[in-house]
Amino acid sequence: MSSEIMSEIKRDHIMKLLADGKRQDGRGVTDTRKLEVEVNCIESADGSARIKLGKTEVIAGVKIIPGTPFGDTPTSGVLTTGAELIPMAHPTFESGPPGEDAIELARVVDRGIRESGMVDVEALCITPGEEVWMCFVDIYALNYDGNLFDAANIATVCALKSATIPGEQYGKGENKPLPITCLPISVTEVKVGNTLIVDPDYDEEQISSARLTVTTDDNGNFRAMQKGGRGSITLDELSLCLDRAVEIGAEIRKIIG
Amino acid sequence: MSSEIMSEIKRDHIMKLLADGKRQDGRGVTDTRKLEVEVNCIESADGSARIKLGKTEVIAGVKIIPGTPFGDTPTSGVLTTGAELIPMAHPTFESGPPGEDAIELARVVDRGIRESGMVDVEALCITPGEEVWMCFVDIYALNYDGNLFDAANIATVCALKSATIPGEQYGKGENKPLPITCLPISVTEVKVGNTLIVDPDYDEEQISSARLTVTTDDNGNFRAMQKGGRGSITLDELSLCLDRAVEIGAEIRKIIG
Amino acid sequence: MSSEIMSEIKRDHIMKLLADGKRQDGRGVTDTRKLEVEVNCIESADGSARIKLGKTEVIAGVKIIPGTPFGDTPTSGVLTTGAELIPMAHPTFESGPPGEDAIELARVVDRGIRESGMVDVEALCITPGEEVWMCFVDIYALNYDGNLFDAANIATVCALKSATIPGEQYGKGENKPLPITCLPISVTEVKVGNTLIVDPDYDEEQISSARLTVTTDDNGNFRAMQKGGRGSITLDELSLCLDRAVEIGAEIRKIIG
Amino acid sequence: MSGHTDMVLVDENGMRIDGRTAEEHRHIKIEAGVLENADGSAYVEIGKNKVLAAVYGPRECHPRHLQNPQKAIVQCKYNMQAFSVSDRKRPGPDRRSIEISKIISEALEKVVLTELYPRASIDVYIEILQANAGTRCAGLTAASVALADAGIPMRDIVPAIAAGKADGHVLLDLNKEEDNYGQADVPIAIMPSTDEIVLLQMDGNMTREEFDHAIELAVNACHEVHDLQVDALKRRYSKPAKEGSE
Amino acid sequence: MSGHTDMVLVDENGMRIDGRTAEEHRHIKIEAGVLENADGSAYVEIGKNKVLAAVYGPRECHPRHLQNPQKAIVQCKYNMQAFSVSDRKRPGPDRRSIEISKIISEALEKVVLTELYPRASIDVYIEILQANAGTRCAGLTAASVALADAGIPMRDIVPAIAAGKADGHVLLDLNKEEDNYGQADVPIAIMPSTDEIVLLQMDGNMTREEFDHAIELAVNACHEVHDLQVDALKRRYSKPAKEGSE
Amino acid sequence: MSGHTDMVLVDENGMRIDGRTAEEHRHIKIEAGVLENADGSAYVEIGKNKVLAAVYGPRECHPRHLQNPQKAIVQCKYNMQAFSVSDRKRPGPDRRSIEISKIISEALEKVVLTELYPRASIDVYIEILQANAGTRCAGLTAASVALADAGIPMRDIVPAIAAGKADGHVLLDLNKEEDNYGQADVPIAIMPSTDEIVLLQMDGNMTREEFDHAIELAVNACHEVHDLQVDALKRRYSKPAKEGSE
Repeated sequence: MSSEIMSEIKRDHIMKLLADGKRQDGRGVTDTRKLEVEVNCIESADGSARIKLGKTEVIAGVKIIPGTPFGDTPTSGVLTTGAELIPMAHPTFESGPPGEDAIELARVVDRGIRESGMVDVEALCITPGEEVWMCFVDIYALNYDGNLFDAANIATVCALKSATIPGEQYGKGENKPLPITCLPISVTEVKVGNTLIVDPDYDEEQISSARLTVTTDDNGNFRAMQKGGRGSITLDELSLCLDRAVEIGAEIRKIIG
Repeated sequence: MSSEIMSEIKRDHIMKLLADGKRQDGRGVTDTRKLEVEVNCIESADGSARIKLGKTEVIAGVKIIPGTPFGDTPTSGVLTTGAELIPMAHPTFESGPPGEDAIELARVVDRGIRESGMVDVEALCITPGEEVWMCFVDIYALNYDGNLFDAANIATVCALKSATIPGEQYGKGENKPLPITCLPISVTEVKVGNTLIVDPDYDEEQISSARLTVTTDDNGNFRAMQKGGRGSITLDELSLCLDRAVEIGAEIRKIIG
Repeated sequence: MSSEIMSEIKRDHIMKLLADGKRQDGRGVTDTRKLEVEVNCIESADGSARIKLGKTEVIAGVKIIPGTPFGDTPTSGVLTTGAELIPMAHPTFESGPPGEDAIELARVVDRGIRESGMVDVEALCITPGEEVWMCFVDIYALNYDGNLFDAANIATVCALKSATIPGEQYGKGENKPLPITCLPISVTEVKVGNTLIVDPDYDEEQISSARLTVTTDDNGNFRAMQKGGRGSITLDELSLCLDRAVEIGAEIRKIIG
Repeated sequence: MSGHTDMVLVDENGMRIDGRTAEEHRHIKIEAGVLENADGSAYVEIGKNKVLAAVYGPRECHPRHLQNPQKAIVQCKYNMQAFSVSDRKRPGPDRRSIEISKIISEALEKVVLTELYPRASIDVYIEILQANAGTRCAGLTAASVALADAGIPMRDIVPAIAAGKADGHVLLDLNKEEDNYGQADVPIAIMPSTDEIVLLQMDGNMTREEFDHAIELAVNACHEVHDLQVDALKRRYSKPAKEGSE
Repeated sequence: MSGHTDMVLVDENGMRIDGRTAEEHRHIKIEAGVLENADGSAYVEIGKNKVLAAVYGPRECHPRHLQNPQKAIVQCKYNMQAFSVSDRKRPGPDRRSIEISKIISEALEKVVLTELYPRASIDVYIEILQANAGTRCAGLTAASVALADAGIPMRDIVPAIAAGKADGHVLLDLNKEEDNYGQADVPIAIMPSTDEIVLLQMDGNMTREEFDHAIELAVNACHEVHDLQVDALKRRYSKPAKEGSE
Repeated sequence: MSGHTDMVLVDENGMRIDGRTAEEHRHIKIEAGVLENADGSAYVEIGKNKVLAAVYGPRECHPRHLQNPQKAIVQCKYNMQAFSVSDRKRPGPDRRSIEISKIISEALEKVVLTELYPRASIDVYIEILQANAGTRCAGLTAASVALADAGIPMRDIVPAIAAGKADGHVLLDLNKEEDNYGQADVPIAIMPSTDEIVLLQMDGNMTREEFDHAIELAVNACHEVHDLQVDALKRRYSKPAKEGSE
């Protein structure tokens, strides 16, 4: 059977279920998948987390290294986030430098972390104007079954939360925890037909028209958003997404907090 | 009608006209197209010019930034010229790093500027051996209808001529005009059949066999030349090109001077 | 005749000869091809050698330049080896950055040089922690007829052996010979059928299953090895290769010593 | 969004440093049909932003493996020219411009009737000549006009504008200083006939009330931008055809 | 291999700094079938090394010009994750990983029955999550298990381990300190049914006797690794099938 | 061309620092058929320049989209080896070598009877082993001989040489010092049967009289170079055929 017919059948099946508010794996439209988090699994990293969100699996590692601050922020540490969609994670992922999907993923995660001020970058200053701690987050998709945005966000937040500034390794004082001020959590929904569903799996993403990722902080304030996909969302749908992002974000924050 | 037949017909048409010393747009063989120059159109640049030569349209911008001199020229500023044939300008131009055509274009323009000493690079020294002004010229083709060499040369000369050294922005003294010593002007001709025509348009370039760009300074001395194309030019043709380059160069210099 | 049939015929021919212990060009299985070495053929290099091993031809050049030592070896000079399989050398070689074959070649040659301590890198220190001599070896295949590993090794060893530290050029003391402690020589064999043959030519390499390169020092100790190819070698075959590598390595060392 | 600043960006009378009120956008100038070779083109100024957009297509899709047998794809390339920003930008795409190209492509694909041109590509090139906060919105606004100028059938002409927050106030269409020293930025693009959102990003710090207010400002302003887009196209079609297209 | 050190790596009782004897390998843990999407996968720990391997295929070979009309090709990509080493590794392939990918591909091609799948590619991805000397052997060990987990017919399951020399002693399975301050390293992989060598590298300084001893240690240890590989596969097949493959 | 120097490059007797008169070229050595695998090859020395050229083709044209259904294309790659210059040159093409490759390709395409080989590519590789001012001329001179050695039909064998200006004098064939501290350089290549110019560049500062004189010197010298090219080919054909071509 051709893959096109297959996907047509799958689409019909998912749409029919959604008409009754149900999903392939038995979840309701606002249910997230089971989350498993393993922190500090990588000793060579200064912080790390490997997480599973359903069958989607992501690892994030943090390396913290002394470096030179940017000229316009002489007392601020530097935060950098990269993501790779390695071919291990899905048959459609290819080797090579990050493509637009990986770049968008990294930038959306980065914005949530950065704009929420999760890491107190001012506390990363070693010598003003000369030396600061540079914090590199590297995210790898290990298995892709939808919603890499939230999986990568959670892995990154957990890795940073568990990270240690390796002062002793570099003769820059004693080791101490990376200073964390809050936990920015993203909640991603996609639109299938006219239904918005939370934490989509691969099949749901494939047949969706639009995607919205909303990142909130501990106060339920909005810190980052990104609409994706070739569809549109109405103002009412946007409002619904915002409500859910606050609520579900708070639940996830409790799990990993 | 296939594009090959089209181009065959176009070729015949142009050749027939040239036999009578005429061109598609009514010009004679030594006539340049209408030149329109808008200088300092880009406030974010330290100097800029957007020019039209017939339907060929080019923008050049200058950025002047403090930097480190080369070891062998410790008291000289640095001049760098890049060109991009962006896909906006013509259906055959492709995205990506500059190809051989863009590189040749940038290098020929650069040679004219550099060899004529148009910019007094010694006057760009801030602290000998330590800091000098670096002058970046970036050229973008916006619409390509032949003779990018002269269009890019004129845009660059006009942009440099209008440029200001942004001393205040960098706390390096007051703003002052970029020191200009002369106006190097290139004149490009192509050979169609056995006729040399000045300032070719796209169709004329397409059917030409050889191209010669000759850059002169205010004294009518030669500063740069570049023969291109898969044809040859005779010594007599070369001589004719040199005569015309001096004469037409002086006219253009008057227009932009 | 298709190239596949050609190669089938060639394979049969070579195999038949080998059954009698003979090779296409009349050599025995342990015979190396004629070696011609021209040292210091490139005046712009600080050391150079162009060598022929049968019809395989390789040029290696050394440039020695003051630079900064690595942080973990503040008193050691730096040694870097690169190889290019330029399209001049064989119809199947392509332009572009080094591919996996060129990278493996460079790294195997590099390991032999580096691990044998051929170049006394401690003697390349100019100012501890600040400045050392950096020694760049660049290898180009000029004509490829098999066994680039040994050809590149010999060219590199000869180029280094003939090299001069250009102290005067950089105002860092007088010129002196690059300090050499030993001559690491690699011997490469391939397995055709069940026969191991030394110094394979192109045809022999094409039909071989496995390759083994063994690099020895002046004492007959092992300094580097690399098994390549999609075949296997038995422990007995390994033992035979090691014996031959010591013996043949010593002969080559005498020729170039 | 640095968020931490003592800079006064809105005075006691609610006036912004460039003299605008909170709900005012910068001066906008739109011109259609400004380049000879492109099938469609547009020039847009919003405040000090200067943007060119050009459209080629529908034409054969390269690379081939991106072809969709059911419909055309929209491929947008957003590019900042080297001199468009205060520090020289190194030529070539960076991560930011790749992301912006992607979300603008997606926004445009919603409105173009791509199903009319199976296997084809509609190529949109956005060049930022001068940047001063808001280039992605200016670029998308220009691209929509260029698509219309190219005669490509669309459900709607898409306007885009940002709202944001600076000095504690929700403001329309942030300028460079407000963007640099403000607390939030929300670029948005809509289909004016339905107010459906086709592009939305947000970064910074906003309460729900602030965000709702920002969206309201931006959606209203999008309708104004849309009027200017339509005006530009009307002016374009009342001009004589460009010489090259006779 | 620096070779020059005063560091005591083996004490007077022949004990190594991590408490092993000369002929002992580090703790090894092997698990098969650890990833959902891959056709086969494995996770391997050897001491502090942590390695994932995934197999996709046989599938269509890209790029096309690498297709072999007679048989499948094995394409391995070995990759160190950025945080797997003490200094951050810049993402993307470097010369070392390109070389390792090549020799692992060649080793695996010897054992896979490639002739069963003309024109196909069998793609093997090795990700080093944490590195501590010995990653290429750990990676090849994991890849072999992943290939078996993918149900790809093989002549043998390939184990790999290194022997080496440090502090003047021939040692099995060097750890990071022994690798950094030792005198030789010899990674090796064999087909256990015949002891034929499919991967062999060496660097450092060894006499013939030392080298022969190292090979002996490594070949013996390969058989132990092989037993652990087989165990892992048995455990895998006694587990219920993974959900995705129902 | 720095142009500003107190260096004496021509003495009161008109003698240059390497002992030549203004109208003399450096010692030239040309050898044809120097590489085994290439279809044609040549080695050229001009003073301290050492250059190899190899030709492969006519053969299938890669990449395909460059194929011309009417004729062959000539694709030249000019490359400076890392050790050919006083500072080590980083491997890989830079902007200068891309430009030189382009203009040499164009010059050669004029003389090769490309119409005999539709769709084919004639690939010319120029490797600069040692550089000392004048490599592009030496490279083109070598490439022409290599093309003839490959038996590729040509209208003419192209010689190339530069004239220039240093210390105020018009000089033939500038050496490194004259090039570095001189006032102009004019590389040129001609078809000797007609004196038509197929390659011409100029940079520096020259009056019309100086330029005309330079061209005269260079055209005359081109004929001398051409004689040496023909000599080399004659010697080549009087040698026994290379073993590989039996």
